[in-house]
Order: sequence, then structure tokens, then C-alpha cells
Amino acid sequence: MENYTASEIMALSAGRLVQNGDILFAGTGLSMLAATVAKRIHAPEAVVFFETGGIDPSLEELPLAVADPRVMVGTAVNSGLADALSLLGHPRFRTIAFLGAAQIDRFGNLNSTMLGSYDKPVQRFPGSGGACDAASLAYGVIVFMQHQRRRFVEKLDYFTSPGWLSGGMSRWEAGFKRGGPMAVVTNLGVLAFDNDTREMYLDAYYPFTSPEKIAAETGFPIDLSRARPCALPTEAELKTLRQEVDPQRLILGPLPVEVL
Amino acid sequence: MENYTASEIMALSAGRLVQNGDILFAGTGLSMLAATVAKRIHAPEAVVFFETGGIDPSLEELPLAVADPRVMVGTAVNSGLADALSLLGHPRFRTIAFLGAAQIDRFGNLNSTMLGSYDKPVQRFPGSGGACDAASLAYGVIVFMQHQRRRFVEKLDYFTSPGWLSGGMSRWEAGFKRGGPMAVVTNLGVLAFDNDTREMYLDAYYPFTSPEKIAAETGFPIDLSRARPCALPTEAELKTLRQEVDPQRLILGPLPVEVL
Amino acid sequence: MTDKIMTAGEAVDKFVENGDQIALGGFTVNRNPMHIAREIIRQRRKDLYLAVHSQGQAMELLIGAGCVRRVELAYGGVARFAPTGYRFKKAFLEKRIEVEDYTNYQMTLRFMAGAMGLPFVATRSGLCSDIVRLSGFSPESRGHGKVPAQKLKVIDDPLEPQGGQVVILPPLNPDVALMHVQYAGDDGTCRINGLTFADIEQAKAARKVIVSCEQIVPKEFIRREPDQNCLAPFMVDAIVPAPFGAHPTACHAFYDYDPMHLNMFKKLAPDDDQFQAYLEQWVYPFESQEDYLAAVGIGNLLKIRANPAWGYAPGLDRR
Amino acid sequence: MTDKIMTAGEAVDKFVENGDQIALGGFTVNRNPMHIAREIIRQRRKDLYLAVHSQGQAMELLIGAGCVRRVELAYGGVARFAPTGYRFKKAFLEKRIEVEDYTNYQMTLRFMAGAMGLPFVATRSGLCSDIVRLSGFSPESRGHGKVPAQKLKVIDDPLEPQGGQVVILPPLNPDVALMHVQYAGDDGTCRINGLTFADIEQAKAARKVIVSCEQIVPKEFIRREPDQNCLAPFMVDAIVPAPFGAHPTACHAFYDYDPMHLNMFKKLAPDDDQFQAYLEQWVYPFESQEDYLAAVGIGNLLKIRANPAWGYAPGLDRR
Repeated sequence: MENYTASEIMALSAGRLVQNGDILFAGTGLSMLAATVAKRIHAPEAVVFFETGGIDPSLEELPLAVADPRVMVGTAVNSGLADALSLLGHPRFRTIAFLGAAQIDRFGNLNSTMLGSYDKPVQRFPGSGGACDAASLAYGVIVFMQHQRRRFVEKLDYFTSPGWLSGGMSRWEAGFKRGGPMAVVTNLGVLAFDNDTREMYLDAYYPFTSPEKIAAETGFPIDLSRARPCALPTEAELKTLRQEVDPQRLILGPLPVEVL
Repeated sequence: MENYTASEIMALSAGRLVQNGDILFAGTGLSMLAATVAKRIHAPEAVVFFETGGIDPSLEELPLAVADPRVMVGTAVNSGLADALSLLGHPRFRTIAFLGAAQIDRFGNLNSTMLGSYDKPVQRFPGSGGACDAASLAYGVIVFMQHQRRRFVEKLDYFTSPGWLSGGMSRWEAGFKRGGPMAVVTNLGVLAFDNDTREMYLDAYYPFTSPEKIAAETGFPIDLSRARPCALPTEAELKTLRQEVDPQRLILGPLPVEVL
Repeated sequence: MTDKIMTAGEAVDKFVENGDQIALGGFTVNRNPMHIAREIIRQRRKDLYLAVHSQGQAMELLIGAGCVRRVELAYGGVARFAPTGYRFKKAFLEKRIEVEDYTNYQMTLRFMAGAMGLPFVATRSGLCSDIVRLSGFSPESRGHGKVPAQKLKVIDDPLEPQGGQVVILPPLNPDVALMHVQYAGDDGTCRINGLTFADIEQAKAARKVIVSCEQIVPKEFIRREPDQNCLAPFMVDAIVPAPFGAHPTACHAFYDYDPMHLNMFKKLAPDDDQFQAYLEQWVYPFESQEDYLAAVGIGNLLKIRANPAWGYAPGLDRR
Repeated sequence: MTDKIMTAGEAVDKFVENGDQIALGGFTVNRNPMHIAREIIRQRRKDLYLAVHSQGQAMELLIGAGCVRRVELAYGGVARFAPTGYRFKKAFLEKRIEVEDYTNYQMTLRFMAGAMGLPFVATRSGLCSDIVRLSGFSPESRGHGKVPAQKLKVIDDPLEPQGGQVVILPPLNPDVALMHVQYAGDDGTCRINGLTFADIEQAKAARKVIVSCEQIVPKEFIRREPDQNCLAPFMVDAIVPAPFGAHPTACHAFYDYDPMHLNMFKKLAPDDDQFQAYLEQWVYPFESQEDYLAAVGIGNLLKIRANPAWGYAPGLDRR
């Protein structure tokens, strides 16, 4: 047994991708934790903002929604959607968006709208919200996913948010000025995208899994040749995450058995 | 000698065109007086706003500029240009704009930019400011002019603000959804526009002038057949204007000799 | 004192008609115009056409109660209390509503274009996505009533030959905007504390505006700080006094969202009969907000009451 | 405490280069960034390319001092103190500057488009006018540096076949925005009291932002009321402490415009030699704002000091 949970290593793995000074477009859940833990550990000048308009809140309590009143306190500016969503694409800033989705394809395109079709709907998800905006306009995107075959698919039922489109140069050819997914952080490992083909490959796997298990849970062929074991959470990282970021474990959920 | 000045009868004549509930896009100078006197006399629910963003200020002192701090006090909302200039075209409201100009043509098109041309400039005026926006988007426009041949011209040196364009239906054909000049208030009289041709005609002349004098000061042929003497300022109107609206006579200038 | 001050019953009766396009203020769990939404259900409005970005508990009730025929939205959910809105999902899957998907930025820009009188607005957000390629509204509905002739259009950048493609979006000018604010002056001037979401754009874009508010204050008071105000009185058609009028969603500086109520709703919402029971218990009986609040209970209201240092209820049990 | 706090000398040296496109904050007689403008003159910047809506005293000085080559504007004047700016008019007529005329709404929309990353913005304002038909910039300048390839474009409404024509405007993304505000936090957060004009859009559209302010306050203080703040610290490159930094233009809640100074300027401005004498007396000698204010004189500063009940100086002799 490890002394950390999948949620914890996910939050920390994503947080490590944040650079000091980044402007972070956070959702709730794990993305909130990743942003906050990065700020507390190695990126103190990173700024968290919410699509609802809260810019750089103090976050004394964890918001459970991007419209939580907890995103409106201690902020530099309280504004609204127009202001916050404009910031996503601002060329002065390295804006990094954390997104989740129901489905992802090998180029990091996302579905958070539905299964089936408008004519024959099978399942409905909430829809883009600001996800498609972030995927279109931000400097970079970090995707959180549950690693399951039905979520890592050959073809999205609905294409909500643009990743690397069909790979290669297609994103630029379409008219996007920047952006694209940087990494996919799952409960099994961290995936990245090849610099030329923009196809997903396995970058790192957690100690409690293996490249083979990840391949089995991925619904399209995936390059394992560059896979390496993921760096373990340090004691200091876990302490910050548990004691400062989510002490009530509202998002992290139960502690690992070992620690309990 | 009359017991009122040209400025006074101009302000009052323009003010009479205001209806209760109108949303008034005011400049400074006479337009400010016309709006304020109308509010105090017969249009108490009219609202004055400024392109700078001051909506419905209390106007305890007369502003000398649309960016005067006096337009920011007692307001319903302090905003900015985007908000105020958007209000001009709002289809819910009868927005009336008061404009001045250096030149006007028979269809009420205005020049407030220059004489001569970019290549061979002869005189420079400040430019459109919000005038072209108001002329394009407002429900109606009231123009203040000094009545001189060189200002009432066959052809504008520069076409800053659209009036009835070339008359008839041309304003609608161009793509404008509403608007057009309602009246031109000068130091000699009040001019209006024919409902079909949209050509300017003389509607009313002040007691101290005559249709013939007005025709002589107008640089294009003008229909005098509908001209009638202008209603005189009442004692009550003059009292409101002098005692409440511009007691310092910052805009009205000297009192008439008779009153002095 | 304006004669626009009235009850929710009067406001809905006067300004909301069957088939109207309605913009709902707030965002998921915050400042939803719940008191007005409940009144719309009580007055049994039908075939409403919602235009929203990220809704929210008000949309859940309105769709669940069968008031809605058509929705343009970016997001349908109540955050952690319903990652996808239960009634929204069910109505979509059972094809009882037609849904057109946009993004939050697109919806915000469309409200902004409507508010500013712009003929359309352009963005690159959504290029190549199904949001741009597909439409959830039936072809027969196109061009009728408020349904735009086209969902949007993709064109080459008219200014930059090398600029690639851009998405052209139609403005929104809803029949009615509903919003809940903290303060209204007795002249009708409105003030929002905390984030404004897209409420101001929505109100300015709409033909009619119904505002419910926590408190009505004198004109002289609200105009002392006009920098903080967001809507002039002439933009507003009805001011509805409604303390806790956003409950069970939050209202910054007044109260937090109500996790007890939202968790209870979460349990009932997926089932048709149980949802009906919720309406029977929490919506139909209460013409007055006071009676509704009595049912919520003073104990719960005190739990969610905001602490002025934070504007929310610190330490609230939110599980 | 941010390391962005610096003198005007340092800010101009670091962030303003010859040939830069500069957006000036304020409007005619209000909140012009005068302290920074004077410093730009002292540092003898050349060939500046101003992008403004309705300027203003700062533009008068910059054009008069020969710092400016090119202007995009809607209005050049100082209200009653110069219905058309004297130095602006003279430079235009003598062809020492190239001028491109737009409208206030058009300029505001262009800044907004720049701030929001919109590829362009559309309006019907100006259809059929010479603003739309003519260009004051030379054909040779087109497409070079910040000069847009086209002033604007008139196209058929792409969404509505019966919608007529619309004007398509290019966004503005100036190299530098200059603005004067009432308060900055020591973290760089900015707050404006009173009207914002288009300052916020201008700052958000710009690549670099220099802010002068009346007072610097602690981060903890300015963030107590974030609803009132307008710019986050990361948007700002330099914070310049500058009490009376907009003088002789007004700064709401701090001071009125200075009619004595503006009338004096009005007398001197039309004549080249006398204007030069003005610069020698009021601009070149003063590296520090304190020395400039000493020259203005405490008596005059007290006359224009704002009364907090109104935010201006009631009864000020403004003839």
C-alpha cells in the first residue's frame, strides 16, 4: 500500500506542471487542489482565477463551485464572465486551464456534452461551460481524467473542446493562435503529446499501476516507449496538500489506509 | 428689445422638444441647459446621461465638459464610454441626442471634423467624439447651430455624422435602424425636416428675426412656406432657466440689456 | 419611490408570458432568481425559451416543472450538488426540451452584443468543435420567434487574409431577464455585491427586466456610491423585495448556498414522483417568500447566514 | 510590496520607446496621465503613435512638444478650455502629424476588442460617413508597425441578409497604456473612483501598462472591497506614486480641474514660442512631482481640492 491516494498523486502531478507566474484557470475539485498546492510549494506568484470573475481570491476555504462565494473574497478584482473569459486568451500571459471531461481522444480533444447525438441522446453531461473557451484560447491545458477505456476513445460522441484536433499542425491551420493540451493527468498516470504528431503517449505511471494496465484502459493504441515511473509525492508535498490545501478532505476524499 | 437672449430662447426651444421619459444624451453648453430646463419644467422623468458614463447625475453645478467631475455625482450609475455609448442605440428607449457642428447640409448631415481635406486641410475641429455615434444610433437628434451661410452649406467639407443622408428613405436603405435629426435650433429659429423628402424647412423664427433673414443666412434653398413665429419664452420658463439652471450664467452669457 | 416595486406574483403576471425567451441571472449555486422562478412555476407558464450560460438551480426547477420548451446554454448543472442537472438531463434525454449548446464565453458575448446593440460578435472560441458544427434545435424551429435563423456562422476573418476562420454569433435580446441582487434603491437603481457573472449584460440586453432584491434602500443612500451600482432605474421594470430570494443558492454578503436543501433536492430530483413531491412541498404552497422561509426554518437560515468578514458562512458543513 | 513601484522617470525609461503606440487614459479635462506625459516629454520620446478616444490635455502637451507622429482619435480638445486642441489643430494643419478619425464608440469598441481578444468588432455607427469612407493616414504607412492594414471595412451583415451593411473595426493592442488612478495597492491592484471612461479596456488591451496614482495603500486594504477594483496586479507593469498626478485635469474625489492653469495654457498654447515657454516653465524643470506642485502653489491646490460630499470643488471659479 502507498502512503498517498490516487487523488493526492493526481493533484501533485498536475501541480508540478505549473510554473511560477502562471495565470491559472481553475475549476473545482482536483484542479483547485493542483493550483493551490502549486502556489504553496513552488509557484507562489501563480495567480488563480475563475471563469465567474473572481481574480486571485484568498481561498481560505475551498470553493465547491466556480460560483462559490468563496471565490469572491480577498480577490484583486471581482468582475464577471466577460472579464474572466477574456483573460484566458490574453497574449501577455501564460494562462493554464485545468479541464475535466467525459471522453478524450488521442489528440486531447474533449467531450463534456453528451453520449449519442442530439437525435438519439444516450447520456447528457453539463456541456462546455467555459471548457471549450479555455481549450480554444488558453496558453495550455491540463486535463484530468478517470482512466477508463470508455473514456479514452477512438472517436468522441460529441466534440466539445478542441485539443490538437487531428494532430500535427492542424490546430494552427484551423485558426487558433496558441494553446493545446499539455498533459492528461489520470488516476493511473500522466500522459503527454508528441511534439510533432501531437498524439498522446504515456509519460509517467504511478507506482501502483503499470504501462500495460494503462494501455488496457486506453481505447486507442498508445505509445508506451517513453514511459517512466512517476516521481513519488514527497512528505513535504503531502503535508502541504493535507494540512493547508484540503484539511477537511472535501475533495481529496478518505486518507489512504496506511495513513489511517 | 426682447427680455430674453438668443441663448435663452434656443435653450427653451430645444427643451420643448423633449418628452417626459426621454433619455437625453447631453453635451455641455446649450444642450445641457435644454435638457435640464426640460426636466425642471415639463419632463421630470427625463434622464440625462453623458457619453463618458455618468447616468442621471444630480447636476447641482453645471458641468463644463462631459468629463467634468460634476457628471459623476448623484448618478444612478457611474460607468464608462462602452456603457454610455451602448445606451444611445438601445431599442427600448427614446434616446435624444443634442449635437452641435461646424457645418450642416439640407439633410441634417453634420461636419465637426475639418474644412478642406486630409491632403489640404484648411481648418480643424475636434472631430466626432460621440457625435457620429449619436447621429447613427440615437432615436432622434436635435442640432444646435449658429445660423450662418458658411455653416449651412450645400456640401459638407467632411461628413462626420449621418443625418437623413440624401433624404427620402436613404437612411434606412443604408442600414440604420432608426434615428435622424428631428430639429435644428439656431440663434435665428427652429428648422425641421419634411417627413417625405427629409429636406430641411423653416419651422419657426424668433421675434427678432424673419424668414427672409434666415433664408439669407442659409447656404442652400430653404422652404419658408411653413414658417410660423416661435412661441415666446414664458416668465416661468425664464425664471427656471435663470434661477435654477444657470444662475452663474456660465453658459447663458450676459443677461439681455432690457433685464439689466 | 418608484411604482415598479411589486410582488413576484404581480411581476410574473405582468411581464412573463408563455413562450417568452428568458435569461436567468446567477451561476450554478449563486444568485439564482429562485423566488421569481418559483412564482413562474406557480403561475404555470409554458414553453419558455431559456437563454443562459451556466445554470443552475433555477433552471432545474423550471425545466422540472414543465415550464420550458427550449434552452440555449453552455452548462446545465448545480456544481457538486448536481454535476449535470438532474431535471435538465432527464428532459434532454426524453426529448422534452430542445437544447442548443454554446460556450460560456459565446453566451456572454451574445448577451454583450445584445446589450451593446452590436449586429453580431466574433470569436475564435469553438472553432472546429461540434458546438460550431452541430445544432440541437430542430430545422423547423429556425427563424421562428426568438430562434435565430442560424445558430452561428463560420467565416474567414474579413480583416486579416491570413487570420484564419472566426465564429460569428448572433446577439441575444431576451424577452425578459430575471436577476436577484443584494440592493435596489427605492428609485430602482440596482447594486450587486461580489461577482456579477453576466447579469448586467443580460439585463441590458433584455426587453423587460425583473429584479428581486434582498433589501430596498432609499435613492439618496444608493446614489451615494454610484461606482458600485450596475443598473439605472429606467432599465428595470419590476423590483421585487425578496429576502433570501436566491435560496437555496448563495447571495454574497447575505448568505451561503444551503447544502442541506441542495442535498435534499439532489436525492429527490432524479425521480419524477419525488421531484413532484418537492414542488408540492417547496414551490406550490408559497405565494409569499416569508412563508417559504418559515418552512426552510430559522435554524437553517442562521446556519447559512453570511459572516461579514467573508461574505459567506465560514465553517458551514458543506458535505 | 511589489517591485513595480517606481518613479515616472524609471517607468518611462523602462517601458516607453520611440515609435510606440500609446493609449492615453482619461477624457478631455479628467484623469489625464499628466505626470507621466510630462516625463515622456522630458525624456524626449519621438514618433509616438497615440490611440485615444477624446483627448485631452495630455495629448496637447505631447503633440505640442513634438513627441507625436501619428494619432488615431475621435476627439481632440480640452472642452471649454480648448474646444479644439490648439497644438493638435496646429500640428494637423501644418501636417506635422498624421491623423485618423474614428468615433468615440468605435475607439472604445476597438480597445474592448483588443482587451477581449476578439478578432474584430462590428457596429453600424458611422455608416456612410467620411469617417468610414476616408483615411487620414498615408497609403505608405499602411500595414507598417502598428498601423492596421485597413482603417476598417464595410461589409454586408453576414448573419442577416436584410440587415444592411456594418462597419468592421480592427482591435487595438497598444504598446503601452498610460493611466492615472486614485488608488493602487502595494501589490499593484488598481482602483478608479468615478467614471472609468475607457481606461480599463485600454489597459487590458495594451502590452505594457503604466499607472500613476494618487495614493498607494496596503494590499489588505484595497482587497477588502474587490468589487471596486478594476485591474489585477499582473496587468500592471509600473505603479508611479503621483499626488495630483492628473493636474491640471481633474481627479474625482481628489481635485477638480484647475481653471486658472487651463486658462493660462489656453492663452499660451496657440503661439509656438509661448507654448515653448510653457514647456520651459512647467515641464522641463521638474523631475519630481513635488517640485511641480510647489510651482503650482499650495493656494491653487487648495482651491481645486475636492470636497468629499461632491468629489469636486464646489463654488470653484471656473470662468
